[in-house]
Amino acid sequence: MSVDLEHYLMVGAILFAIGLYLALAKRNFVGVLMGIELMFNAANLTLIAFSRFVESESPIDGHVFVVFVVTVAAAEAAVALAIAVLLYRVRDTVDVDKANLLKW
Amino acid sequence: MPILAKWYDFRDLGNAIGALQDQILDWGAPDWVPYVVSGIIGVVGILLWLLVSQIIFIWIERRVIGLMHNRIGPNRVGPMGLLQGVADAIKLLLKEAITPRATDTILFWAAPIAIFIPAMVVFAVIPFGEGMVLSDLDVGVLFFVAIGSINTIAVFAAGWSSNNKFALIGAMRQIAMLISYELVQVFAILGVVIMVGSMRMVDFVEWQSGNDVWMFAIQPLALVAFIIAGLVEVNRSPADISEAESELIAGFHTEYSGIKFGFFYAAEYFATFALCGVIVTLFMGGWTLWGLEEWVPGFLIFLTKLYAVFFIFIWARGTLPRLRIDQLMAFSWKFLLELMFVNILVVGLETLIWREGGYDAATVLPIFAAINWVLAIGLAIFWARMLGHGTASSAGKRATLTQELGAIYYEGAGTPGA
Amino acid sequence: MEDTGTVVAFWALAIITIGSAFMVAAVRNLIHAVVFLVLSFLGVAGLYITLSADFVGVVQILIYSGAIAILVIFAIVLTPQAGRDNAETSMRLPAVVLSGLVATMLGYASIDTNWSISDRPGFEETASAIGVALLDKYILPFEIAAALMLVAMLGAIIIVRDEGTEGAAED
Amino acid sequence: MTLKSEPYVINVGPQHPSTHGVFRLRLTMDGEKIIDAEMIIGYLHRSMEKLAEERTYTQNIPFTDRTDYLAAMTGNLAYVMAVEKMMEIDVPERADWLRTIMAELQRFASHCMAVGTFANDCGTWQTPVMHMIRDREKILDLFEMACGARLTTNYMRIGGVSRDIPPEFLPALAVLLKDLPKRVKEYEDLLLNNEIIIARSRGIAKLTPEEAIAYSLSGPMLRGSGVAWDLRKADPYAAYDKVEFDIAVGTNGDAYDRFAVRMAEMLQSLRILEQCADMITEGPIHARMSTSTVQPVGDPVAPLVIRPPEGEAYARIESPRGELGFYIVSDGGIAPYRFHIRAPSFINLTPLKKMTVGATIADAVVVLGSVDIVVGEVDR
Repeated sequence: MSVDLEHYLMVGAILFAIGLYLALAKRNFVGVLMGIELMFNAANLTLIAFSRFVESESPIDGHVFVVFVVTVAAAEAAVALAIAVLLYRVRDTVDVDKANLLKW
Repeated sequence: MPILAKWYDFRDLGNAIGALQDQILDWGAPDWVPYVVSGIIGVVGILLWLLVSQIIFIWIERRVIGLMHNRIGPNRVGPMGLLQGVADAIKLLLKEAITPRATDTILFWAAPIAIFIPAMVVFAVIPFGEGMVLSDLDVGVLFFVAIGSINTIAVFAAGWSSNNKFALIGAMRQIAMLISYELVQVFAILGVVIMVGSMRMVDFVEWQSGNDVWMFAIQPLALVAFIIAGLVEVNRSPADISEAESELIAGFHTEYSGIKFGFFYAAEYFATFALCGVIVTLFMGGWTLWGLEEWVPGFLIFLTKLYAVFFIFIWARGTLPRLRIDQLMAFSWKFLLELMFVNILVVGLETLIWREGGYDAATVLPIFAAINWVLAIGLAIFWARMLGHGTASSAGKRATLTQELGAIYYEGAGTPGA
Repeated sequence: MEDTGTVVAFWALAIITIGSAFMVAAVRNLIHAVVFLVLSFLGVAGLYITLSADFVGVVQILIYSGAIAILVIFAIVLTPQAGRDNAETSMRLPAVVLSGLVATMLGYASIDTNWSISDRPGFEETASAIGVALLDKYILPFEIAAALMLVAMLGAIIIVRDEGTEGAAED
Repeated sequence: MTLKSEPYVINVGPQHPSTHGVFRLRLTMDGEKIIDAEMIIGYLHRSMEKLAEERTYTQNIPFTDRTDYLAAMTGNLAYVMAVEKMMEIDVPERADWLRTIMAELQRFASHCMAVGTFANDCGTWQTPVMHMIRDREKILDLFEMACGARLTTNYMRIGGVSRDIPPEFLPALAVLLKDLPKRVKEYEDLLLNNEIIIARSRGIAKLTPEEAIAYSLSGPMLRGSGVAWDLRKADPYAAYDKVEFDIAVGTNGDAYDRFAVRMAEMLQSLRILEQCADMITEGPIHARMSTSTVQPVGDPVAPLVIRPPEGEAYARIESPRGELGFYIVSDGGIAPYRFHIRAPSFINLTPLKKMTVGATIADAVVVLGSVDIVVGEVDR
């Protein structure tokens, strides 16, 4: 019983699906953000799986992509949480449904 | 090193394990069994060493601090109080682990375990002797920093779930301290990694024994910053702010009792041992002592150095008062980080010159050492002067003595928190 | 990858990761959700190590479960009255259906296409290779990422800063 | 639009490692900053002033040890001087010298505790306080030699002192006076120039001289704010007019200066003790009471029942914490009609709210340490 690319891709797909569900269904803005982080993780996992299994002349690129994704995800998380705090300060709630006015 | 391949040559415990592995293979076990067996032996060995040295060090620490306080220290339990550690452990085991009302029970129970695991896992990377490192990761030092950053979550879970205002303040202070000093720690290590050229812990030791020099002689600034950052991460005085007795009773583990507090107590000691281990490996030449490791087993040298560094922490705890949280933050962001940037710049230049020029180490290292020492002292004084510390207004001043009654001597010059 | 050690490790870590990711969605209290999120980050880091990507695995531990988890916790703590429940919006059912479809589509694509599997063994050590690749082949994205980090940091600080305390910054 | 975070209330409660006794400070906090501080006292209230009205004048002397249990000698002295003022008894010279020696020894011992616990609140792991307690022990041994008790001395009597010092008291005092100044110099180097203690206490809880006088502070609190006012010079009692010493004064009125003033006062106390040791005269230690004002019971030298004439008297001395005063009203009976203690700690506490609001909880602890209260005196 050996482990090969399809196993990792399946784990990545399921993780991505859970992240998508979180992003779509959660009422709390921070919950949505957790979903986005999960989706980033799923993408990273598939990148590393490809760089490990698939034929390519410079397999290390997968790792470099993941490093870039991690840094950008960190920056994005910081800005998103700043928005969450600002939203809370202005509208006293972080409920995604209630923030439907474009200008208040 | 002439390894006598016999299993009883204890200068390097690796021999015994190697002999055991061959023995298991002879018994016809599948190929992964010796691997797992040696792993288990390594883990059990480290765990035993940790528990024994923690129990001994409870006694040593309280004795040394007792001597600093001009009193005797524990001498009731066992001969000369030697069983004090055992007595503490038994007390913590027997005490009831109270769960206060309205706490978040899942997190409350998970926090002590979550803080204990990183303190243990870090030892997988620390090289005790010649072949004695549990897993020789290629990113050893980075692994140490990454595991260090995990216990932030555990501290928050402990402070948040114990439903106690003091615990919450303690947890928040701890998170703020950990984040800002993690940066300083990473940059301090970066300086050393640049000069050695690799992140494997074993490479550090080989580099230092190869060039017959200890890293702290070449990069004193990195050592000082790493020790300070380590003190903050391990939460020992003068930076034990998150569990400051005089302010927050016991910080994030106020509500814990019994074996749960035992976990916190043990985790703090293990983290300090790990920190001392990394300091010895990175800056003080690991298990080598200029050739002494040929005769004396490597891990004994390593352990004596580790305990010596631990003594420095005890000494600091006995003498230094505690900083306020904002002063500690200011010290990291306004002082240490800048020094680290300059340190990396200088070390980078030096390594570049050394690599491109192709000089051999014997000529070039003393020059680097001289430059770095002058830089360290000069920069520290200059930067402190710039931040307004060294000036006269902040120096200690005796009260003025006077004879005439009712005179007013008020100048109101003292600036807050200079 | 047929030696039993990595297979056992893979299945254990896969179950931990997917289980804790599922718990993030299912659990009621937001703080528990964050703790499970951290658990799934650690699971993914373990999966990287089974794929012999040790540098990226350690970076994942350091950045995701060390820094981003703290960011999420601070967001939750800084929004106290917003209710800590992990409730779903009314769009719960369509979200389940959509993510189920996405999962099956990705799963089918990954099983059906024949990836040109190369029989290359795992990397021995990746840290220096990544370093070299970062600085000669991907030097431009590296600089852009640095600039982006700076901009994001400044943006986050300026957004959150209280308008009223411009002058009070240095008290 | 400031960050919406509601303030929360913290009880630096009766049981807390750094409240120097059962004193409760209810802080309303906004994050780490304190926005409101409220002192709740009374946990150690033993209603001494009411009890004293049912006891004779001599029976009240042990009460005065237990109000300020860190400075029992000065408590006795103040009460006894008040009654003597009412009965116009003048105390023989040797008793005056003994009273001065005991008061100054008590000041040194009390300041040892004050400075030690202040350093403790700044976070040192009990190291300085242990050293200072060792020195305080030497002084308590002297007290034990003189009056048999270490803490609640009960040494003074109305009209003099209860018993004379044994012959080996003065040589022991001489030995002490040789090595204590070296110790205090060592503490000054260790603590006064310690950067972290300076950082923790410089510029914290500043009080201008006008505020200090307005709050009617006294002792190291007042002198810390730069006002050179010391009762031992302003209203000399016992033998203070025969010795010369300096008043220690701070310049910034912050926690650091009060701490520095106490350190300097310890040196001045040693200086006074040296002068007392070689200027003490022989002679009686108790005034002869005229039988007219005294019930002829027992030994006329130290009568048990004293019946002062009708009237009132207020006597004040410079206790280690400030101006300790006793106001006694007599209706001619054998027990005081009214027995009031002006406790310096109680009054020095009043500006605590002004000092802690705006600071952090770590500062509040340091400020409480610099005020140096004794809860027994605050609650009486």
